[in-house]
This record gives sequence, C-alpha cells and structure tokens, in this order.
Amino acid sequence: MTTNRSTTLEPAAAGAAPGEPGRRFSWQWLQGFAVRHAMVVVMLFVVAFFLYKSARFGTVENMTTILIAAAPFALIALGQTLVILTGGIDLSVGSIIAASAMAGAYVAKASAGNLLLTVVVAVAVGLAAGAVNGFVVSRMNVPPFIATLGMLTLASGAAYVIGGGAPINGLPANFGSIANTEILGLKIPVILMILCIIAFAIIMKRTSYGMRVYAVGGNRLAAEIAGVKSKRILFSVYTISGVLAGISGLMLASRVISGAPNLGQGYELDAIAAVVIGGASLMGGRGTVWGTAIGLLLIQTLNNGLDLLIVPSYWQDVIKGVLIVLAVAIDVWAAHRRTS
Amino acid sequence: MTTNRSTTLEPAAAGAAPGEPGRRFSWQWLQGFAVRHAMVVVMLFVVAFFLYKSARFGTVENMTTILIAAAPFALIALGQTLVILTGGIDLSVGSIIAASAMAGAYVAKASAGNLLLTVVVAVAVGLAAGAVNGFVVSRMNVPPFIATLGMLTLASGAAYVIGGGAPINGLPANFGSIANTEILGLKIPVILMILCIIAFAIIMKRTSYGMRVYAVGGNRLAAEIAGVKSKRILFSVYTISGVLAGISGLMLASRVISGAPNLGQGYELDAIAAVVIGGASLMGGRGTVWGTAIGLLLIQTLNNGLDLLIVPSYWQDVIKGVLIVLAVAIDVWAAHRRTS
Amino acid sequence: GCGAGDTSAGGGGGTGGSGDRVTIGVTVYDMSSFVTQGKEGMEAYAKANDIEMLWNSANLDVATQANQVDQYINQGVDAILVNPVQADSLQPQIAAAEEAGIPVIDVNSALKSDKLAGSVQPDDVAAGEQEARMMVEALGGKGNVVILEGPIGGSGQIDRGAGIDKVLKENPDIKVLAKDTANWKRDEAVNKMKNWISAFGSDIDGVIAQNDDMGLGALQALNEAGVKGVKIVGIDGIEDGLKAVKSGDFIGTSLQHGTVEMATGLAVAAKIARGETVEATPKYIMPAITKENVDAAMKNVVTDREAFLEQLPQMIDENLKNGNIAYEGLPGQKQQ
Amino acid sequence: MHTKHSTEAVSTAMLECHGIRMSFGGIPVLKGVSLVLEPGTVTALAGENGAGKSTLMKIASGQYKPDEGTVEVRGEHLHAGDIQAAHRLGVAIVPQELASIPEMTVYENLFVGRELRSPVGLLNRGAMIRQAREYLKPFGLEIDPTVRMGSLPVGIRQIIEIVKATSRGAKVLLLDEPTSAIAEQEVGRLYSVVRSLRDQGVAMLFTTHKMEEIRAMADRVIVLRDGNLVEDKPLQQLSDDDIVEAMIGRELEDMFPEIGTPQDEVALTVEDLVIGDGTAPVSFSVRRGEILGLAGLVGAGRTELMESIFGMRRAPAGSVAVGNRKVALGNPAAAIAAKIALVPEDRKGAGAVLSMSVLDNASLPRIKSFTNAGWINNRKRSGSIGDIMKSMNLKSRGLGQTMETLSGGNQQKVVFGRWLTGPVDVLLLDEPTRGVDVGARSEIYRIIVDLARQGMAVVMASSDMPEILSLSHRALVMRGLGVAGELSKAELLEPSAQDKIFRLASGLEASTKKDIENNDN
Ligand SMILES: Nc1ncnc2c1ncn2[C@@H]1O[C@H](COP(=O)(O)OP(=O)(O)OP(=O)(O)O)[C@@H](O)[C@H]1O
Ligand SMILES: Nc1ncnc2c1ncn2[C@@H]1O[C@H](COP(=O)(O)OP(=O)(O)OP(=O)(O)O)[C@@H](O)[C@H]1O
Ligand SMILES: [Mg+2]
Ligand SMILES: [Mg+2]
Repeated sequence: MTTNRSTTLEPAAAGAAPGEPGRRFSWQWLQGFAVRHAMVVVMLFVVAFFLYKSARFGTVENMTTILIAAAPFALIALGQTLVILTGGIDLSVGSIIAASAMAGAYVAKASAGNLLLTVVVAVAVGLAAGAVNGFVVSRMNVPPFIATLGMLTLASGAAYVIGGGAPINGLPANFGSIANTEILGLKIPVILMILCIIAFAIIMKRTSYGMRVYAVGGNRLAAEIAGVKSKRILFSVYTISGVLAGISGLMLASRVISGAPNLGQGYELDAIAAVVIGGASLMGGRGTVWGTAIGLLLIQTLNNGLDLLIVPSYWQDVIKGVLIVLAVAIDVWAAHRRTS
Repeated sequence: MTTNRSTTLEPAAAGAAPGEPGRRFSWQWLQGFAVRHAMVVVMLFVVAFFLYKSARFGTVENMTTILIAAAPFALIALGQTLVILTGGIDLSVGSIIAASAMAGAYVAKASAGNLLLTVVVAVAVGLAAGAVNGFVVSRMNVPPFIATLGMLTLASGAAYVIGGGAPINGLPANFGSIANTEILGLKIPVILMILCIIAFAIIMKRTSYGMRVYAVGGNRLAAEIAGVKSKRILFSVYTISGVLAGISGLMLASRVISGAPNLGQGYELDAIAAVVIGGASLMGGRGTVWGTAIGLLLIQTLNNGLDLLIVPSYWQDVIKGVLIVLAVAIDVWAAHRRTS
Repeated sequence: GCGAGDTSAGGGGGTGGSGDRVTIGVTVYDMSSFVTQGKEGMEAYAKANDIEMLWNSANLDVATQANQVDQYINQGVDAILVNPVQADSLQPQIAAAEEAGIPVIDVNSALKSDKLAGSVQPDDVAAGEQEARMMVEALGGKGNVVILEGPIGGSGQIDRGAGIDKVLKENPDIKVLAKDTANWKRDEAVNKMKNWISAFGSDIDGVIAQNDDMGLGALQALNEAGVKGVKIVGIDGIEDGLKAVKSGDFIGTSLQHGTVEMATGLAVAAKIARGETVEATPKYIMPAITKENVDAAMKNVVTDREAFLEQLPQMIDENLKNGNIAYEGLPGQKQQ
Repeated sequence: MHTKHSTEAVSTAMLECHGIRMSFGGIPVLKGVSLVLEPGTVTALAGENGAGKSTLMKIASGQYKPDEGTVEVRGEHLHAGDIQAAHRLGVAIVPQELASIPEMTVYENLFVGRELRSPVGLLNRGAMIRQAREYLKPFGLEIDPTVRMGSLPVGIRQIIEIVKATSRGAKVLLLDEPTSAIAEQEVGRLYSVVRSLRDQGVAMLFTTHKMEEIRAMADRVIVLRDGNLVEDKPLQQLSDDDIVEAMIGRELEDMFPEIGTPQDEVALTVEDLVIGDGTAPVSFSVRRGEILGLAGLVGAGRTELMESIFGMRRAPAGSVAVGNRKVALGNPAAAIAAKIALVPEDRKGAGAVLSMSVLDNASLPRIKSFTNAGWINNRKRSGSIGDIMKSMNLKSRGLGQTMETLSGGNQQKVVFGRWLTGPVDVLLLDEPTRGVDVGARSEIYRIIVDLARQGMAVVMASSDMPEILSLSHRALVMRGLGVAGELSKAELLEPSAQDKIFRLASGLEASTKKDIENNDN
C-alpha cells in the first residue's frame, strides 16, 4: 500500500511537527477525531461557499432534495463500508441495483401491484446476488475485485434479460408509493437512510460482529487464530451489501415508477469514493460509518450545489474531480499533522 | 486482504496445506508456473469451444480482428499492471483515453492534418494526466483510488470541454493513417501492442527498475530501507500508465477517424480485470506482464467469440461475468493444488 | 424477450446462401428500449422477407462497433446495417466494406460518408423543432423553460438541440433558465430537475425534454416539489410518455416508432442487397402526438402490438413506395 | 543545532546523535538522548520494553524525524527523516518488525536496491543467486535463494534480514533485536559475523533482551530508561545486575521461579499427529500442571506442531484430545472452544491485529464473554482486560492505543495476556518471551508457572535454552518436523543437558540440509 490515513509507523505518516505535551491518554482518540475533523472542516467550507453563492441552497426544500438524492447512495455506501473494512471491494452494487429494480418492476406489473411481493422479490434478488459474491469470495477465494466485477456484468446482463432488453413501463401507480410515501414529512428512502446509518454506526462500534469485521480486515490470520470465523464474516458483508443494493434499487425504481436496466450504472464508484473519502483504507481494517456518511454528504452536496449554480455537467466533473482529490489531500495532511 | 494466489503460510490462503519442508524449495517456481498454466488451460478451452462452434472464428481475418480490438486495451492493461504491482490502481485511464483522443482530434483538425503535432499533443496529454496522478499519489499521499478517480472525472470533463460538448468530426483523412496503416500485414496498433508487451515483459523481469517496482509494492518500507526511492517509482508507474493511455486514445480515435468525448468509458475496469485475471494481487507485489497478456486475450476472445455466435449483448454480459469468475476460481484452485 | 437472440442466431452466420435469402449484419449502439422495440419490427420484416439477420450491440462503444463491422466483413454478409454509437465515425470500416463489395446502410443516426449505399434517418432536427413549437404554443410564446438533453455529444442531443434552439431563437420571449444533460435517464432527470426547482422555484414554466424518459423524470420532480402547472414536452412516444400525454401531464410528444423506423432500415438494406430499386435515403418524420391522436398511437406501440406487427412488413413496403416512411395510420398522418 | 566545529571535534565518530527528542502525539518517548558510535565498536542498547530503543534506531536510520536534535553520520549531517539519505551515508538497519518483502524471493530481498547487472545493464539473476548462496553460508542456511521469502519461518526470515544488512558494506549497522526469533546455533553464527564486521571498522548498535548476547558481542553498553540515557559504560565496567538495575530501576530477584509438581490427570493428548506430509507422526501427552518444553533449531517444526494442534493448519493424520474429548482438527475456533490457547511465534503476522486497539486485540479471542446478545459490555471488558494488562505491567497510554504504536515487547504482552481473561486448559506458547525485556520476562515466567500450578497444561516452544532448562518438567527435542528425543526433568538438570539437546536437535551433527532432504523423500 502507498498511503494511510490512520495511526501508523510508516514514515509517511509519522511525519514531523512537535506534538504538544500533556495530551496523554487522549492522543489516540484525538487522532481518530482529527481525521474526521479535517473532512468535516472541508465539508463546512463547501457548504459555506454554496450558501454564499446561492440563496436557494440553504432552504429546507433544497436540504430535503439533497437527502432524497443521497438516500440510495447511502445504502450502498454503507454496505460498501463493511466490505472495504474486510479489505475487499464490491463493484457489483450498481448492477445489483438495476437487477433488483427490474425484478421489482417486473413483479409489480405481473402481480398488478402486489407491493409485498414486489418488495420481497426485489430484496431477494439483492440478497441472492450478494450471497453469491460472498460465497465466491469467502469459499472459492476469488479476489473480491474479480468476483464482484463478474457479478457486475452478470447482474446488469440479468437486468436486461428481465425486461427483454427494454425498460419496464406502465407500472401500477401504487408501485410509486414505496419510495414516495411521506412519514412525518420525510420520504421513506430518507428515513431508511437515517435509520441504516445509525444502525450500522452502532453495529460497527458496539457489537462483537462489528469488531470481528474490523479484525478480519486488519489481519485475517490473526483474527482466525483468535477464533473468528473469517469465512462467515466475509460472506456476511457481501450479503449485506447485496441486500442494501437491492433495497436501493427498489427505491430508485419506485421513485420514478419505472424499471430501467441501466439504473444505478456506475453508482459503485461514487459509493466507494464516499467510503474512501470518509477515511477508510482499501487495504481493510480502517474506516468508520460516520466517515462514510460525511464522504457521501460531500459528494451529494457538490452535485446539488453545482447544479444550483447551473454549472454545465462536464465542468461539474472537472470541479468535482479536483475538489475531491483536494479534500482527501487536506485530510491526509491533517491526519499526519495530528499523529505526530 | 482476503485471498491470495501465491505461496504463503497463511492457512486461509494455502488452503489447509500441511507445510512440507522439501517442497518449500520448488514451491515458488511451481506456483508461478501453475498459476499461468491454469489460466492458459482455461484459455485453450474457450478457444477450442469457439473453434468448434463457429467456422469463422479460426480465420486469419478474425484473429487479426481480435488483435486489433485487443491493442488499445493491451496498452492500458500494461500500464495498469505496473500501477497494480505497486499496490495502487489507476481508474483514470478510460478518461485519459478520451481526453487525449479529443486533444489529438482537435489538433489534427486545427492543423489540417499535421500528424507529428497530433501525436505529440495526444501523448503529451496522457503524460500530463499520468504525471498529475503520480504526483498526487507519491507526494500528496492521496490514496490511488481517490487520486485517479478524481482524474477520471477531471479528464472526462476535459474531454468534453475540448470538443465544446460535441465529438470532433470531419477530420483530415490522414488522421486515420495513424492506426490504419499496415506494416508487414499488421496494423500499427497491433505492432505497438506486441512491441510493448515484449518490452514491458523484459523491463519487469530483467531490469532493476522492474525489480524495484515489485519491491515497492511488496513492502514499501523495506524497499526504502534498501535504498529504493519509492516516491520516484510510484510517480513513474502512474506516468507510464498515463502515456500508454494517451497512445491508446490516439489509436482509438484514429481508427474510427473521429474524436468522441465518451471514448474509452469504462475501459479501466476491463484493463484492471485483465491484470487481476492474469494473477496479480491488488495488494501489490505480485503479478506478471505475461499474466496480464493472457487475461487480456481471454477477455477479448470472449468478446469476439460471443459476437460471432450472435449472442445478444445482455446474454454476453451474463456469460462473460460467469466465465471470468470461473476462470479465476479454477486458477486459484489450481494454485492451491500446486502449493500444497 | 431474450428469445430474440436465439431466433436470429445463425450459428456463426455464413453468407445467406440459398436463392434469394440474404444475410444482413446489424450492429446497434445499445439495447435501448428504442432498439429493442425496433428489433421486434425488424424480426417481423425479416421473417416475412426471407432475411437472415445477424444481430450485435456495441454497448455504446465506438471501438466495439468497429470490431463488429469488421467481423461482418469477414463473414461476407450481403449488407451491413449500422445504428451508430456515434455519428460520423467508422469511415475506415465503411471503406473496407465497400472494397469487399458489401453495401453499408445507416439507420437512426448518421454516418457521414459518401460510401454509404443507403441511409434511413429520423429527422431529429424536425423533432426538436416540433417539441419546441408545442411548448411555445402552450406557453403562449412567453415564459421560462429548462431543457433536459441527451448525452452531451450524441447526435440525438445535437440535432434535437439544434431544432429546439432554432425555434427558441424565433421566440425571444421564451427564456432558457438552464440546460443540461440527464443522459436520457429518468432517475438522473429527477435529481437534475429537483435541483433546478431549488434554484428557480416557481419561475419555471416549461420543461423541454429531449426524450420522454427525462420528461417523466421532470414530472416526478415537479410532483415531489408540489409545483403545479408546469408544461412538459418530450420525444419518442414510449408507453409512459403516451400515458402522460393522455393524462395531460405532457402537452405532447413526438412518436419515434422504433418498430417502424428500424424495420424500414432493414427493408432498405435488404432491397439494396437484392439489387431492387428503392429510395435509398428516406427521412423518418416523427408524427406529433397530442391528446387527439394519442389513443391510436397507444394501440400501435403498446396495446395492439401483435396486430400491428402482423401488417408491418407490408405497410413498410407501401411506405417506401409512397414516401412517408413514418406513416402508421395515425389520425392526421398522411401517406405522402 | 550543532555547529561544524563540534563535528570536527569528534571527526572519528561513525554515528553521532545529539540531544534527540521525540514524542508521539504529545507523549515524549525520547527525552534528549545523545550517543556516539566509534568505528570498529559494538554497542549494546539495553532498556525495558517501551524505553525508546527502536524509536532511537528509526531516527538514526532516517525513518523518523526527531522533534529536536541532530544525527550525524561520519561527520555529515543526516537530513532528518530521510531514509534514502541515511542509506547513502552507509547506515543499514535490521528493524525489529521484520521488513522483508514476502512476495519476493530470498535473493531478490537481499539485492533489491543494489541489483547486480550484466554489462548490458540487464539484471544478472544468476550472479545474484550465486552471491546470495555465499552470503547465507556463514549462517549455515542451506535454503534455496529462489524460494519466496514469505514461505519461510520467522527465524529464517530474520537471519536473511541480518544477512541483507551485513552484506551491504554499511559503515553503521543498527540491529534491533536481531536474535529475537532465532535459536542459539544461529545466534552463535551472528557473533562471528559481528566480530568480522567490527574488524572491518563497522560501527554497530544492537538491542537485545538477553544478557548473554550483550556479554558475547558488546564492547560498550548504553541503557535507556523511559526515554533517558541512564547508563553509558564499557562492558567491563558493568555487571549483569548493574545493567538490569539500570534498565528497570530496581534489583531483579532471580529470573526463574520454582515450578510446581504436575498432577496425574492428562490434559492434552496428541496421537500420531503428522505435521508435514511424509514426516514421522508425533505422539505425546501433557498432564495438568505440567510444562512441556519444545526445543529445536529454527525450522525444526515446533511452530508447525503448535499450529497443527491449534488447528491453524490441518494435519493430514492424527488426533488431538483435551481431557478425553477429541478436538476437531484444522479449526482454531474448535480448539479455543476446547480451552486451548496459542501465543503464536509471528506476533505481527499471526498474533495481533495491528490496526486495532489494545482493548480490542485483548478481548477478541473471548469476545463472547464480554457480550450479551452480541452487544459488547465495555465496562466489563475494559475492567478485566485492564486488570490483566496491569498484572503484565503493559506499557501503553491506555487500552485505546492501537497495537501498531505499541513497542514490540508490549505487543507480545498483549498477545499473551489476552488469553488469561478466561479458562484455559492447554496453553501453547511459541517463543513466549520473544522480544520481552528482562523484567517483563521474569513476570511472564512467574505467570506461566502460576498458571501451571492452577492446573493448566503448558507446551512451550523456545529457542532460549535457559527457558527450556529451568521452566519445563519435560522437554521434547524436535528435528525435521518430528520428535528427535525427550529429556526428563532429571536429564534437564544435568550439566550435559544443553549439549544433549543440541546434538539431538542437529541430528548428531547432521546438517539442516540433510534433514530437509530426508523429509523430501
Ligand atoms: N508510531 C508511534 N506512535 C505512537 N507511539 C509510539 C509510536 N512508536 C512508538 N511509540 C511509543 O514509544 C514508546 C517507545 O517505543 P519503542 O518501540 O522505541 O520501544 P522499545 O524500546 O523499542 O521497546 P521494545 O524493547 O519492546 O522494542 C512506546 O511506549 C511506544 O508505545
Ligand atoms: N533451513 C531451512 N531452509 C528452508 N526451509 C526451512 C529451514 N528451516 C525451516 N524451514 C521451513 O520452516 C518450517 C519450520 O519452521 P518453524 O518456524 O515451524 O520451525 P520452528 O521449529 O518453529 O522454528 P522456530 O525456531 O523459528 O520456531 C519447516 O517446515 C521448513 O519448511
Ligand atoms: Mg523495539
Ligand atoms: Mg517457531
């Protein structure tokens, strides 16, 4: 590996800068905080800029707009976080979204709007795809990149097959209610997003499962010697990632009341980016749910803000590319400042 | 990391292999051989299948078609191999292709077909982009995934900017000669591909530069203690990857005599896949140029063969996904067989 | 659905062979709904006219399409029908085909080349003008619009865009607040539109979408934001688009009926391959769809598919004689 | 900042450190350390775990940038935190946590950075392989230089690391616990290499926790305590007790506590366990309260044996039983369930999850006992882990510190101590005191003996003769992944014991090479 944003003996990280004494015992914590902190600061700058540039940015409507846009990404980014913590990667979430969206749409149409069945099938598709990933990685020892790349092409192919190559239109209206129903002023996807973030934050910090995930990613052999059933852990994270992708796909399809076989294309990169921006290491063992949440928010805020400023999409790409790299660079730099 | 296709005492990876003293000596070699071997076998099966299914597959014309199709991928896959050997990843090659293609096309049109200038500019664009990646990764310690993801969006944005959002058409005919000229019956891209594969195979096996690339990927600190200038090595591999992407982009544009801003989209995944199928580890330090070449050939053969059998593209995806995973699974299994 | 591939799978192809049977290699830019719809029409026509169709999709990649053309040339097909990934590409491949004496026909989006044996093109510029006119009318020549475009640089985006611009230039009181791509996608259009609604609130009077999917995305965004009375117009006449016209959510759309257009392309290719005389470069002028004729269109596109496909081959041959290849018997449509 | 003239003043010095201060996140680790290494001298750097030895060496080799102070190599100022510069100036280091490249072959590891090239400029692998053999000879390592580094046991990797550093023609050689994983025989070889380098005028600084090594190699001893240099004298002027006292700030009661008497009940039964294919099956049993020592040369298979018992590697044949319950082979979880515990030899690779905190590492094996329905009870957890680590007197800034920032010896304490939070019937110790300082070591011995007294059956592989001789009730000597012989307590007490063990281990003077060839067929 070449870089690392958490405590490390690497000279790169050990950096310079005299640390001020008297901080005993909080040192380690400070660090973890500092890493997040830096990204939060960047985030605040971005927000401040948009607030200053566009009167509309700060409105409640716009905030909800950002949240709704963020929701489907949040789900897959959470799954991705777990996978990346184990040192893996899940490239297939994008097409799992497509597959489960198509499956859901297909069932909804065929069953003339049997929502329960629709939801069950869509999620089941995600679960199945994830489970296959998990099996191939944990039992057949296929490198995650290949296993999930295979699933990427397979699932997107499947998505087309389901619709016979075409999107599924003319869906029963109630299909839309899955994503568009509001509960206490919040759309279901947004609620799901918030609940999932909290749930996973707790799981990863407070349960033995979370700890095992970190352990397997940090040092699989050591984890096994400590009695962790690493194969099961690996299997589970890919399955979870698949399920979340399934839900995400259903939400996306339901929102626009149609199933498109190219739905979610390339979402995986944004999801992985969110995780890495959040401070996770692709080598595994390092990263947090909160970090991911912030990384995600940063990306979504940029998408929204640049649209508000009516920046042409290809300039948006240029700007986003530069900003994200800068953000992480600052973060890395800050992390090194703090650690030494 | 979660899987591993080379010798190791890790039970996880070495399967439940009882270590026998004697074998240890020949392990390493046996393995390297076994790994390549297994994939070659798979390859042969695939070829045999297509030969049997399609009379056209075996024809000289078709072989050249495969080679021409493979060429642009081969170039970026080679660059990718070096990057991956250092434990990095280069997601930006796809859009660097687009950027340099557009730049080349733009110059060709503006200069009314000044080929030299065209080539220089196109390659320079690739070099610049690669160098930026290298700098950001090696000096700013930004994780390669983010650094090159940033470049991905940036370069593809740039590609659109160059053409003002439109493809560049109506190019001077001689622009086509770059890729379509034949020398001893072989098109220039094919010749380039063959030369590059040989050149890099030699560089990686027979020069100290190659050895140091492996070292940096295998254990950066160890390499530095041994006096290897790891930052320079890192910088160099991303730069090389960029240059090769630049050339690749020029070839693609020249072949169809037009520059499209979405050229090369998603090529990076195929390139990375080729490298990993070839037995490289994304954790760095392991992989070979020949492996990449075979991985590449496998993918290209599938693309071509399935087209010949007129399999609908979405079924092609399904099949390709499954086959690639199977191929690697067999390979992994074979590697373990040999090592234990 | 998927059976389609198998039926036309000619086991590696091989020149059409016996008597009048012709083999035509088809390469399409992607399996979009348009193309899928078109494939049904082509299969119907192929069956009725003893044509072996070799079918490949380029998945939006120019290079892949170039390979597929090369492969067809190697296989020595009787004609090659290209629905290009990118306008004005593939010149070397076309040249190679000509050398091999294989006619190349482009359909749906143009390949600029003097070596083409035929060309069946929709008039996207006209379609753009048409939808813009509908909008101008609906707004009474005055108001603010946003424009949702196809993938930047694609011929669809460029030509439909040109048509829209032309009309808007003639109507200076129509102001364009924003204009950007949503890549033909509904889910992208929702978010893009939502953000624009944030930016302009209720200033938006109309949405000109370069296809129905994006228009429907915009519709969803407007509903979510609870913004009422915004006029939306699209192009293509996909099922949901037609429904929207019927329900009044769309002021209208333009029917680009892949079934007809693509099949016509195949027809032209076959006739050229057989050396029959045929108008080699007919234009497909998209009929405007409004509340008046939406029901008829719905029949042809969705509800009465079988019947429509039944009489399609013969209809196409007549259209080629009469001139208006877009004719499919909709109210207000002329055969000439 | 030091001035020109001061460097001229001691111009003969190979390495000079002036007032080195270093702190991590505000915690001072080195509090102004100065030392001078003269050419052709060997200096021992002693100190407790966490005293700052490795940190000092990392600074001297350019890995870390000190907060204050300067390093000069042969009068030239070393640009702080610049590994390459240090390398250029002729500083070589064998880090405590081995810096080998597992994916590369032995000879590539030896030559990377200074590859041998043919006139054409291409690599001359043949020559490198030949050279490598030459380099390895003095250490009697009959390994094929073309095997993957990662496939070799720690001991051997460490020897190769030493070879790498010593064969570079470095002027200053820093050895951070070079012998922690290698057995007597190889250590002996290291001595001779060190001497020959000293005669060539190389200045050497090495750390170790073994008194006899200091005696054997050093001319001068420097002692660090809590980041201060508390002792710097020629060896002759210091007795072992002086050194120990300087290190731990108090006198040390004798190393090895009295071992108890084993009970009759058998705790661990190993029957016909084959640990490498084609090798002789291993059978033995250990009673409750008994400490069984495992002696042998590096590569004898002690680690293999332990790993097979614990299920880290699936043994092709044989059985393992705790009490009278058979234990499923090849499944560490099952072994743990059967109350077997393993302290592995390769701390970094197999022992600790470096990216996790002390608390997490320590609670991982028994996490179930700290959770209800999967929920971690942090109070309970920090409580009992805290106690254990206190009893091992771990030097860390709280249980939250990440393992990788812990000193080597302290990491070892965590890896050992984590098992003691729950019931253990069979304790497998592979080099249990590897890299542990004298003070801590005597504690660990005390703990081992206590645990045995409480009825635990202990199997202890060690390359440290005194450990085997004075701690074990019985000792098995291993060779070529089989048992070469056994010594009873009585035999262990005989003065000839050490010699007997050595002869068994080396197959009565047969070379390692032979063993391995025999195992082949
Ligand atoms: N990168 C780091 N970040 C934070 N603390 C560190 C780091 N490296 C070392 N330390 C702390 O500095 C102190 C000294 O560490 P060092 O490794 O120098 O001890 P040592 O003398 O080598 O001990 P041992 O004999 O166990 O190797 C320890 O308390 C350790 O926790
Ligand atoms: N000299 C050697 N050359 C090559 N391989 C060796 C050599 N010594 C050991 N090995 C390999 O290492 C394995 C045993 O290593 P292991 O570490 O388990 O032995 P050990 O007795 O535990 O040594 P240690 O003293 O390091 O604990 C052997 O099976 C052999 O394959
Ligand atoms: Mg140390
Ligand atoms: Mg051992």
